[in-house]
Amino acid sequence: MIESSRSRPTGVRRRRIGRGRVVRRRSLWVLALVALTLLLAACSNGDLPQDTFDPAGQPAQEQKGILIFVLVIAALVFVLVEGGIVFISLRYRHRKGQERMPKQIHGNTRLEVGWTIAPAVVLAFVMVPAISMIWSLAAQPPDAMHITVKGYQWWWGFEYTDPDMNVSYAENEPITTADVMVVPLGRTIDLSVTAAGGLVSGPGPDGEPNPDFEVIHSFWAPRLFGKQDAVPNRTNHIVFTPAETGTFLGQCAEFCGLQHARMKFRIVVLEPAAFQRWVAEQKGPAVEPDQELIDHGMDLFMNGEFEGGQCIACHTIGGTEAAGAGGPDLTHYAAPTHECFAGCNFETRDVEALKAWLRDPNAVKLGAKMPNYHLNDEQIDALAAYLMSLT
Amino acid sequence: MGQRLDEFHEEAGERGIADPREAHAPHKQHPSAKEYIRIGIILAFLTGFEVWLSYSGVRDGLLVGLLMLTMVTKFALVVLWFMHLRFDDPRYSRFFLVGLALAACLYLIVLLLFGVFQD
Amino acid sequence: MASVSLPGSGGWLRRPTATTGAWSWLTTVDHKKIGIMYGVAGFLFFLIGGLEALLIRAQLAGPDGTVLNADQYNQLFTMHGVTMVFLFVMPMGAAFFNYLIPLMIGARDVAFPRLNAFSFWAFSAGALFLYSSWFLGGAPNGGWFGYAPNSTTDPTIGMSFYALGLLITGVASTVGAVNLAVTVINLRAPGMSLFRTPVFVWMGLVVQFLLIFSLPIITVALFQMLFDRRWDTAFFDPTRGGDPVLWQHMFWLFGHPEVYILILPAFGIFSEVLPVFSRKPLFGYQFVVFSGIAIGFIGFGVWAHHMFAVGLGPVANTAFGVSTAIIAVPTGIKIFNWMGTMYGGDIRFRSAMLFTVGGVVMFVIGGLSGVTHAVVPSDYHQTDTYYIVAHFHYVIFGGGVFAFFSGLFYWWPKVFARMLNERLGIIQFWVMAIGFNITFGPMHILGLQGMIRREYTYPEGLGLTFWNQIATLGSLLIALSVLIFIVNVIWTRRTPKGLENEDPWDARTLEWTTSCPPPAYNFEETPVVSSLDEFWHRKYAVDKEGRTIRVPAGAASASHDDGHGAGHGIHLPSPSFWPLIAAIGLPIIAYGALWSWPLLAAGALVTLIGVYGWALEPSVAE
Amino acid sequence: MADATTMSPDEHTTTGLPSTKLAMWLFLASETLLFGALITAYVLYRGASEVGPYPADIFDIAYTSVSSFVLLASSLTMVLSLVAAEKRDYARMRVWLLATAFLGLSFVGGQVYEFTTFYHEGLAITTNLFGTTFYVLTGFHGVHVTVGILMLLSLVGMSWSGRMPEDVGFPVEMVGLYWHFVDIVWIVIFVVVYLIPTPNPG
Ligand code: HEA
Ligand code: HEA
Ligand code: CUA
Ligand SMILES: [Cu+2]
Repeated sequence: MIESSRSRPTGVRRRRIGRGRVVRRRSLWVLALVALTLLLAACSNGDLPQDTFDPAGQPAQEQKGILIFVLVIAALVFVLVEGGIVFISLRYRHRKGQERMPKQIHGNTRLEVGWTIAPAVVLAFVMVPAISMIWSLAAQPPDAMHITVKGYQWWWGFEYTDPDMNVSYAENEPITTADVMVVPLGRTIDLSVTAAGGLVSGPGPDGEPNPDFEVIHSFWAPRLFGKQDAVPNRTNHIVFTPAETGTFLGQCAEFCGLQHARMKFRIVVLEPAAFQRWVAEQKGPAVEPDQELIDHGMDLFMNGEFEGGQCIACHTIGGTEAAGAGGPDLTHYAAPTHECFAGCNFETRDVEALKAWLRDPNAVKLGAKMPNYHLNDEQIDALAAYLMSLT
Repeated sequence: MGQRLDEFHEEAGERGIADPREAHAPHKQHPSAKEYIRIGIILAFLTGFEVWLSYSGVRDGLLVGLLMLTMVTKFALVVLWFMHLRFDDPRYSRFFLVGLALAACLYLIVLLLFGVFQD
Repeated sequence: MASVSLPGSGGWLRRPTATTGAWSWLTTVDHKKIGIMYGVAGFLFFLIGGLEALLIRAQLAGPDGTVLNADQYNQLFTMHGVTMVFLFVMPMGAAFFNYLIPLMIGARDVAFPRLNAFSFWAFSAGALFLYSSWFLGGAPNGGWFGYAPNSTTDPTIGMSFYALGLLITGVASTVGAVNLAVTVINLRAPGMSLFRTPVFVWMGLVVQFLLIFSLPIITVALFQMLFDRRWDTAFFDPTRGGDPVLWQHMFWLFGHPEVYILILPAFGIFSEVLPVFSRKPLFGYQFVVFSGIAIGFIGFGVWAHHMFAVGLGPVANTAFGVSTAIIAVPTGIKIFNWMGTMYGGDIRFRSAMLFTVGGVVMFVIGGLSGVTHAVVPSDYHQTDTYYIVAHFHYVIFGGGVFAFFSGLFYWWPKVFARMLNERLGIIQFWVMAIGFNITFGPMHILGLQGMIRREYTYPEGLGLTFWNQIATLGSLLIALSVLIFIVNVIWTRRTPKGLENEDPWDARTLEWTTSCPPPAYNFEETPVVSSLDEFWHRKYAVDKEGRTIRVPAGAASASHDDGHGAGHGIHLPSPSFWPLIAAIGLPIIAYGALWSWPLLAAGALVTLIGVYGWALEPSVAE
Repeated sequence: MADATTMSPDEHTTTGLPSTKLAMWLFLASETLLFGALITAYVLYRGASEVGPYPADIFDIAYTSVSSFVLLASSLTMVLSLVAAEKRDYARMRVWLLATAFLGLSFVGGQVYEFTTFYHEGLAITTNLFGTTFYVLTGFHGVHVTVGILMLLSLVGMSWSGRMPEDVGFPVEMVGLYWHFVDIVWIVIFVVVYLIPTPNPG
């Protein structure tokens, strides 16, 4: 290698800066400037509610750290390798009118050994912290709070399975919410992520397989934790500790059919005291109707037989006869923390959105599993009123 | 530098599968009918032993071990004699073995990942 | 099987003889014609897959896009991935291998010429079958990775087309792989030891072995998917105890070797173009070869890095994270040797070289992001986001597609006896390089900002709009660059055929010792090879002072022939239409599997007739 | 099914190995991974069926043992036909080839009978994981045997009509390789599927 560079005719080294060079240099500057502007634009982009670079707790914080660590190393390799290629390209490019035959070099074993070992060392350096973090992330602390996360096509359900989180109106029933998971600040939480459906637990009571069917989803709240897949009949764990109060966005990351894009959820982190109040509210049954319209809505909900079926076939409303499974639990549908519904695509406070949903779920969310019951305006108003009363 | 590399190539060419001498090496003889029949009898015997084993009521672990042993033996006998790998050019065996080894390794790992052998 | 002495063996079994016209293409068994057909088919599917990509980008150009609905989007991104992987890059690789391998090793054709024709027709049949789904109930919509049970239970027929279509192209690839592997092993010219074959041939050999060993795995998986869908078996059905994770293992057991099947042809092209345009031999030839083999082997042991978030447990994630990291080492060896090749060279940046150097630069970016996925804890965030989309477009497009364009510019004069326009080529390169980076560079950022893959829309509030717009803009630039290439091809077709110099690049390998285009029989006389870079050594020698000097003309071109009047007495396989017939039966079987048993039987009969005609036809035309 | 020019082992190749034989071995190596995958699915789901019938309920080991002997015997007749072919004793070669095809047919017939019996005892391909993996694995094997029978009969037909190439031993050897491969797959299936007992769940 060294020989070959020495053997280059000496004249080549002196560079004449011709027109082509200037143009090239200028265009490089322009490119760099454009890149810079774009980057600045990216930073001033403002709100990025799913930014992995803006963690709000563990392990997102730690994961950001290791990502930056490996990115820095990658950047170093990048600069070395790409810089080398660009340098060689410029330095040894053919120049007009200078015929020369490069020295025919076939290889150099010492170099080969070098550039086999060097990357291996770099990689070992990267993988050691990576492996240790694989194990630390897999650890399940004994004192954590437990929530089971279930993926449905296309929304998320949450069950608070710790014994002190059972509801008051039924035995051994956990607090169950949909679309929004509420957790206390600073508490370590152990999520059991799975898909709804599948075999309940081995063969059913009479050996019958569970007809419930569900596909694979993946649970991810970028500012709080990385993803784990929600696989039927399997349970994965995510252990996380929120470090900020507020609302954090997340969404299903594994392709799961038509509305994969809109299978979202929110995590509301409350101060511990506020969380305790929330728990107390959630333990209670649904509120009783106190207006005629609401009462009518409840009646429709419980007894209405529509084209296509009944509400209670799929929905549960705690403390009432509605105990369906497969659809979201609506007991505290209108609670302040239940910010959004139907895969968090609609704001709960937006009653018009609820009405549009009731009119034809498929029109606002193509493929939604809830059928169109062909409700009339009067029925829709009553049902909406009832649901909005379920604080 | 370049010199030595060329030598390397020469050597690789000669030892490698382009060896001209090997190309005209005489075909090793396939076994005779008698030998085939002998192998056939051993195979039949082993199969009989397998069936007997499965009725014999030996302990599960032992049963599986012995069955695996006879299975592999039968497999080897057919491949080596009936398919002539024992008599043919070793390169055929190499290709086949790569496939076999790959299959064994990959699928064993898959089964391990599912925890099939955990009990 | 051959007929020795069958009286009147003509009749309906007589072999076709046409050498020009459409019929000659339909019945050809010439590896060069088949290679060209693979190339044309692959490029057409590149345009179609690109069009699908443009629709994807149009939909994502802004929040709440309304160009497509969810259903259309899912079909489009699935077909985009399937098309690009199975109907563009794979046949394009096959095109280069088919055309070049026999020429590079000094053979007259591949080992089984009719089988080669069958591969191509089966591929075409499978591709058309897949695309017919658009008109017969909807295209596949479960992603190119087809995760069960979503794919096995989707009520539309699309994923059945996916399973059957890929089974057919899989048959084509398996057969073609065996054929090419045997060709490399068995049909080399005298003196052409394996270690004198160009690296392109080596990479070809490794690819064929990867195909031979990985395709059976996806074949079984596709059958299982098909059976689950059509005959209600329980392989991936969780309600009956089936485990959908089995599909994932099977798919990625194939899928990861598959991505090296996609990239190794590119590595081969890089390794041919770099020495020629640097006027230096490839640096560390045997290290480049061995690292290619190593990549092939290690590539079988990393599949679960696509499944880090599935919950295989820390042991598995550690093991596969490490094996994934290891694969960067042999790849790095290649990159460094390419740099070593350029170092001290006399580098001529013709279009072919630009695309190669650009391709290496882009590939390294993709490779480095690949290594960041191997860091499992951070992959928990990256997986299934646009960060991954950025990764694999950098490796496949940046590495693979750039390499193909490089190869097209490099070998175009060999194949068509015309030079592609250099100026247009250079413009195309820069437009494509810039467009490519504007398209896929921002996707790294989008992924880290929380944009998931395979979503047909995103709301305003996520702050993803800006970079998506940039990416869409970039995709238009890529389209422009592809158009420039098409213009170049059309332009070139209007220039007169024939080259002033049949060795326009001062090349090093055997395919340039014959005329452009090569005669049907490739070489007038079977070349005798005495070194690596044979052609170079025929042209250049080292004088006493160790300088490389040109051997007097005549010696170098001794083996050239004009392709006219020569070649008498060379026995070439005759054309045959049976491979085409055997291939036509396959999609009929597949339609039958979808709809009717009699149709299936009819298709099987057609294939059987094709096979028997094939076996019984005389070995030469009368 | 290969090209005429390569059906002869005498043809000159770089390695001196006939291309067709090399191709056949590469193909068989590939098939190893194919059957490996099918067997893996069976093993993975051993004992995972949610409802019966389970293997122990319906397997008839004695019956299948006979089938296994039949297939094993067919391998022997196959090599005997090769011996005859290499000695250019065409009549004897055809007899052994026909014997092989007949044994193969008996095996497939036995399998069809076995499938129908199982089906009547309540095991459909959709019933449970056992049915699914069992039928698909053994079905694939059965299809391979059937293709092999077709090839054997074609050999006999070609020999009768005088369409065999000069070196008759070679095509017989090629078909034989395929046939023995199908046999070794059965050797594995017989042990893994039939003989190693699967505990009934519950
Ligand atoms: C051409 C195809 C191709 C190639 C060559 C690669 C190459 C690599 N890929 Fe990629 N990959 C894909 C195509 C490809 N990939 C596709 C299509 C997917 C997505 C599939 C889907 O989900 O749809 C994917 C997904 C994918 C994942 C899964 C991500 C996820 O879904 O979570 C991972 C994880 O580890 C990964 C890793 C790698 C690695 C480590 C390499 C390595 O081989 C790269 C090695 C190269 C280098 C590292 C650069 C050069 C080396 C040096 C300059 C030496 C010095 C370097 C160091 C010291 C680091 N890839
Ligand atoms: C070889 C592989 C390959 C190639 C070359 C490309 C090329 C491109 N891909 Fe590719 N892509 C994949 C393989 C590839 N892709 C795979 C495997 C997936 C994953 C799928 C899945 O998740 O299942 C994917 C997914 C994917 C996505 C993510 C979709 C999603 O997750 O929702 C996106 C989004 O932007 C995208 C964009 C593009 C673009 C803009 C190009 C461009 O570079 C295309 C450039 C080409 C053109 C622009 C063609 C030019 C056309 C004309 C000039 C006109 C045509 C004229 C006629 C037809 C007459 N691709
Ligand atoms: Cu659920 Cu995507
Ligand atoms: Cu991979």
